Amino acid sequence: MSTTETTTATETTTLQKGYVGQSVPRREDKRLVEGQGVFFDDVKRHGMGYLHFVRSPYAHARIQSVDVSAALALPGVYGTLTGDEVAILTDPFFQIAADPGGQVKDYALAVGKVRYLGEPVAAVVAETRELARDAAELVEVDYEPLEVVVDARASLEDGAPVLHEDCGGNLSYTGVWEWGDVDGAFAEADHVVSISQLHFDRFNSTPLELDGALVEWNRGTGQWAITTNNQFPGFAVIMMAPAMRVGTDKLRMITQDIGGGFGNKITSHPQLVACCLLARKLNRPVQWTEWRTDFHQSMSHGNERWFLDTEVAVQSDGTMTAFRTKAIDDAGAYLRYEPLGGVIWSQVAPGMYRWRNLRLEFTQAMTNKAPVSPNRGYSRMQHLWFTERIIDIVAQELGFDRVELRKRNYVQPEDMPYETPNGCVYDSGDYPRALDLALELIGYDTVEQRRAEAVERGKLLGVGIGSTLDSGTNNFGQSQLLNPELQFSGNNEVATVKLDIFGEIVVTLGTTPQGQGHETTAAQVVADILGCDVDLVHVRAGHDSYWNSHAGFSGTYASQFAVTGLGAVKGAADELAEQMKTLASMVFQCPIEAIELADGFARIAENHEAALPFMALGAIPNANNAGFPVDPPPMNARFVFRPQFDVPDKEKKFGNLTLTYAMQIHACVVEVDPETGVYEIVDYAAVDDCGVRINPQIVEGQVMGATAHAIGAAMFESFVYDDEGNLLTPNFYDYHVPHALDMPPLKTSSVESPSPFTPLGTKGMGEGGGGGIHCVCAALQDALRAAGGALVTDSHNPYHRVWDMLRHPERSRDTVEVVKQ
Amino acid sequence: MKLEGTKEFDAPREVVWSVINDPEKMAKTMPGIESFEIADDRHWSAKVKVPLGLGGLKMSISFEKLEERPPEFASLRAKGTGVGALMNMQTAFTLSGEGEKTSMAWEADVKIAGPVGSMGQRVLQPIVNQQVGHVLAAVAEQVQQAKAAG
Amino acid sequence: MSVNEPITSAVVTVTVNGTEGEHEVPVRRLLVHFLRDDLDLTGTHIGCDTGSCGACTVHLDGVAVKSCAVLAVQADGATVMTVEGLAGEELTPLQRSFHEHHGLQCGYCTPGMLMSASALLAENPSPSEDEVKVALQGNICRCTGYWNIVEAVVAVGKGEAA
Amino acid sequence: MLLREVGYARPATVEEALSLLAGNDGARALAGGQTLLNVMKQRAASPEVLVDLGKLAELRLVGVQGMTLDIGAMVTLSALMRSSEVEVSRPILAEVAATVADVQVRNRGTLGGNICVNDPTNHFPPLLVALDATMTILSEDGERTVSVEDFFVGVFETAVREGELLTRVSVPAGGGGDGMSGVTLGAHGTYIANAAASVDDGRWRIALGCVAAVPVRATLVESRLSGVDVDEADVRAAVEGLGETLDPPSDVHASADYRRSLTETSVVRAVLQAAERASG
Repeated sequence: MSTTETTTATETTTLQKGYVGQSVPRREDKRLVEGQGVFFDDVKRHGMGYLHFVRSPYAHARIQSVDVSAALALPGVYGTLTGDEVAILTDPFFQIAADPGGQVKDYALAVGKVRYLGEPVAAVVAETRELARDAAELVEVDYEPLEVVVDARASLEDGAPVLHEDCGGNLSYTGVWEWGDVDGAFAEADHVVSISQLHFDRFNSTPLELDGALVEWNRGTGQWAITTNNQFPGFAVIMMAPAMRVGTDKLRMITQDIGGGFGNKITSHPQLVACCLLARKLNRPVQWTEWRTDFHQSMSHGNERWFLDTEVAVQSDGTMTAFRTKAIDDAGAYLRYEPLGGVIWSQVAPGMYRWRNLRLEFTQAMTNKAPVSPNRGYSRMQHLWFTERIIDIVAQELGFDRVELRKRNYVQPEDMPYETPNGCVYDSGDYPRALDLALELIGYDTVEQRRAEAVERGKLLGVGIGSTLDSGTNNFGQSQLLNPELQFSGNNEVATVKLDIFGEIVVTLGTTPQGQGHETTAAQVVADILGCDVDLVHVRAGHDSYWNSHAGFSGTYASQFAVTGLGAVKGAADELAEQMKTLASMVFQCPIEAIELADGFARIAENHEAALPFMALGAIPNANNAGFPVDPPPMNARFVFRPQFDVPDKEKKFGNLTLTYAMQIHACVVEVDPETGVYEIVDYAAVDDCGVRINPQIVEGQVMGATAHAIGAAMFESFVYDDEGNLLTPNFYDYHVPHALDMPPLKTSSVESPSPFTPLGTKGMGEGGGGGIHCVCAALQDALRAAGGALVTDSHNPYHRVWDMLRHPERSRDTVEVVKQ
Repeated sequence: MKLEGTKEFDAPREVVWSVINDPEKMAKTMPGIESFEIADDRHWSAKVKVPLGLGGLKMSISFEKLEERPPEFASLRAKGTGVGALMNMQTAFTLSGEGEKTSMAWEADVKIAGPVGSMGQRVLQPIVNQQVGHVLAAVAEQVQQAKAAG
Repeated sequence: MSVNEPITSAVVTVTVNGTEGEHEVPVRRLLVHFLRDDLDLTGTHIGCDTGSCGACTVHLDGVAVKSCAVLAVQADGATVMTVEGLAGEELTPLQRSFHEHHGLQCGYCTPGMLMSASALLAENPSPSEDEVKVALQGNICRCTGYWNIVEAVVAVGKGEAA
Repeated sequence: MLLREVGYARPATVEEALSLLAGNDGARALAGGQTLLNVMKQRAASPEVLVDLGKLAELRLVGVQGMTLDIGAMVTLSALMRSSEVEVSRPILAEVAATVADVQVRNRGTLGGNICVNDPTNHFPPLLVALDATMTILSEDGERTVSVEDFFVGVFETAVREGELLTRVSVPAGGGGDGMSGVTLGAHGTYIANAAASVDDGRWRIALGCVAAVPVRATLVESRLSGVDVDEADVRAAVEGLGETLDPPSDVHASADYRRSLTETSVVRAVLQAAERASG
């Protein structure tokens, strides 16, 4: 029996029927199932040396000295790099933050101090991988250990150890985000519920392929070719080039296949700089492969966040009018992409609800833990989890039905497009309907009966809902809300589509896919526009910034390919279609309007005998162009897609921060063993609405992947530190990710509400917004109602935490109070 | 990793004190000790090969006496480095009891980092607990010898 | 083929994907590094450093093993099959089924999944869903949530792959 | 990944293996390597010489001699699962083998390796204590047998001394009923707590994993259950207070208290399973 049922309810779409909307099997697959993918670590160069980083065993220490002499003396060692050299050869990385965070000095290697365990302190390059590691062990570093702080709340207190002295403390950013009349709403509220502390835990998506690069230095041109798996090369070069005191074109970023990214491969620029410096210093290709324990200890954790002193204003009919809270976000030791997390959440400030009055004090702290980076659902996931927690805690404390409370407060389909209190525009969607679908899939109407059956078996059964948004296509102008000096706004992506000499259509993208099937979906869109077989369209695999399809925001991140990437593809294909028709009209000496593109021909619509095959069209400008009175069109179109955005109002923190809002509703049923706290998800449903689906199978795959990450984060995955800053889950021994046997049965379904704002009616998707994390939390809380009524206040609930909640329900109950009955 | 416990000895407090404050006697209680060197009465060092069964873990450990109030309290710090491990320990002993009975309350805060640390707590904690057990048993033996030697 | 005195490097004779060859390897080199770095068979991947993820799964004398937990010198005299050895002129039904059921996204775990699944199918040509999950328990995938992978393998057993 | 330099030998006979183990400082037997090589990858330990037991076919035999089931130290967990002798004479061994890690690890990992590593979370140390196993250890000086009680010394440490080799694990064939229960980190994952129980003719042996460097016998529970025709209430009463007698580690997956509680539950479930099988 299949575990996946798909009940698809498809709304009308605005597109012609063709390849778009069909589950065309992916063209990436053939090479990948044959082991012929090209990942960065598969590429070799003559004479290349292998780099190994010497990493700090301390979470916070002053570096007294670094002695590389023994390493250099080992036969087969090509050279080393230390922080002192880096401090001379480079400038600190540009900081997104205004002060105080703007004062952080971040380099490719630790300079003067280490601030988290695993921080690279020196690098060694040698003839073989094994030898490089041998030599790294011989580098002698003398450390003076310093006091450590791992709790973001404690790090902001007076007297806490300070990571970056230049910042004058551990604060990177703080700001008050307030919209509507919050105080008024609380004054008029029938009920006020207070929740003293909620915690969103630290984890990441742990892509299976780790970071790395092969860096080649071209001594003649002064350029580096960087074959890597960085998923946002546009951002990487903006970070790297100024630090290295070169122009961005000196850094050629190349990727083909990437083994998963999920945002975690955006911030590898410090290590890439170290590779570049060594490639130049040693005048030989330098290869760096990160290993699992290195990655867990040092790279790309997701943002951990506390929500303190939350208050919620509720009317007696269940209408939610306001909330206020203090969020403390934990950035870890350096600000590699932060404090952007301090604004990204506000894309979904009211969640899926019609809250009009919001106040959130957002504070971000630095701690002696690995630096955070974007992680699937980046910053919105934390906030959406928070809004969902509010709903379920309020429902339980005030006695509302969770489903009814949601439906009452959801933004309704007739409100769309809906402007949130902070000026974001939810483009389309039918949340109540999606919720009904999800509940139907898990058999919500039979839950009470199943609960009774479970009790017979000694189990506590609970059902939970997680409803979340997946906002896509950032307005980078949001960064100015954090730092008014920044000169970033809007967004863009590029594609080129050309018709080659023998009639082949070649598409080049600016994106860096990590499994999202861009080669397939781009071909579907192009084939429909050009009226040809999808197999005639060749989409180049991978990314190379030396191709002309590349812009400042190029990359694959933040749920935007279906909008920006395919918007660019569509724009370029439309332009090429125009060129092809123009050329055909020149040949047939007829008006361009008379030409149609169909069945692989440019032909006169009224007379299919008058038809030029694509091969002829391709050949004319390229190889057979004599005799034309005017230049034939070049059969080559480059298009930059630019979504329409304004710079947000910095005073009011108001404006549209993202273009589309996909949505997912997750629902699940759990069974808890009250004796052990061990629980199992026995039923799970995910309903997705991302507007027009170019390739439903790929969309469903993204929903499944987001679900798996959510289940892992809810049950198993956590980066746990001890007080000394040791990571206690530094690899797959203790950081358990779900395996095949851990996965529950899954049912998926979808709604299709086309976006009115995008060229194809699509919405970016794939992040899932952590809906699954919340539905597990909510199901646990529901299950525990019969056993003391503990409230779930943490996003991560391993068995031991559930056991604690069973034993001490009062501990969480005491954090919640109905202050105005 | 914080550990604590109480160990009872059938010996007068002075005898126990003389053992736990004698670096040379204490050296004999260390698992896998290979060499030992006294710098001064507050500082000494040792080379050990902790028997972990997979070839042992070689470490150089330096000790520093932090505080002593004879015959009831002593604390010391140990810092060990080895390829594959980095160990920091702070430990304190409080002696009490009358006549032939001495009770030693001890506590230790042990921190282990480096590749050995990445093997996980499930392995490390039992190892540390067990090594502590060995040390305490060896201390008891030293106390008995000291008592016998009078 | 016994080695009576400790050595630190050896000449091994291994048949990889049907081709026998002699190679000098340091004793400490793991089979996975030997395949990837020495033989350029880069289809076999590495996703962890603890023997947990299964991306490096190959068949050693017909049995699925993690090539990161075997020394290259231990493969002396053995037959190794990697993902590159699965398909001939055409993809195998298993490979096609992964393609048709969208059993891969980034494709990084895929070679290991295919090797584990093919070892299962060789022993048990029509496995149940649970049997497939047990067989794939040693292979981590971070993209798909396993559902489509399991479906793809079950489908091969039912003869549903084209 | 990336091991330190290490020596390697692959003896053709047990005698050669013993001479290699005896003749090389820091030599360590390499069985399936599913733990040892991973430890070496972390460079948390680095033997000087690995003596690969892979070619010693005589260590891969399973047989029943009278009332004893003999299992060669190099029998893989996959072979254990498939062995008809095991299935007939002590099926719990195959059942437990089937829940260790995953197929690939079971294909290489051996019974001898699993117990010689004696990771406190490993499956077989507590199980073999419950089954009252006997270990046969060989050296150039001859063969000796060690009771399971004396076999486990510490993490990665057993009664097998330098120059010695574990060749065989023997358990009584038949027995009354066996059970093993515990809580793992994910299905077939690392144990957080466990207990193994075996009953024969009213006499119980119960062993606990994950609470100390070596398996711990729950002797008090054993004696409370002795001779009793148990039902769940009896077992729960017998297990009462067991947790307080333990000093388990506290780690990221379980506090000491939680581990105490899980251990008690595991004992209850393992005992009930064993009792059911003994009566069935």
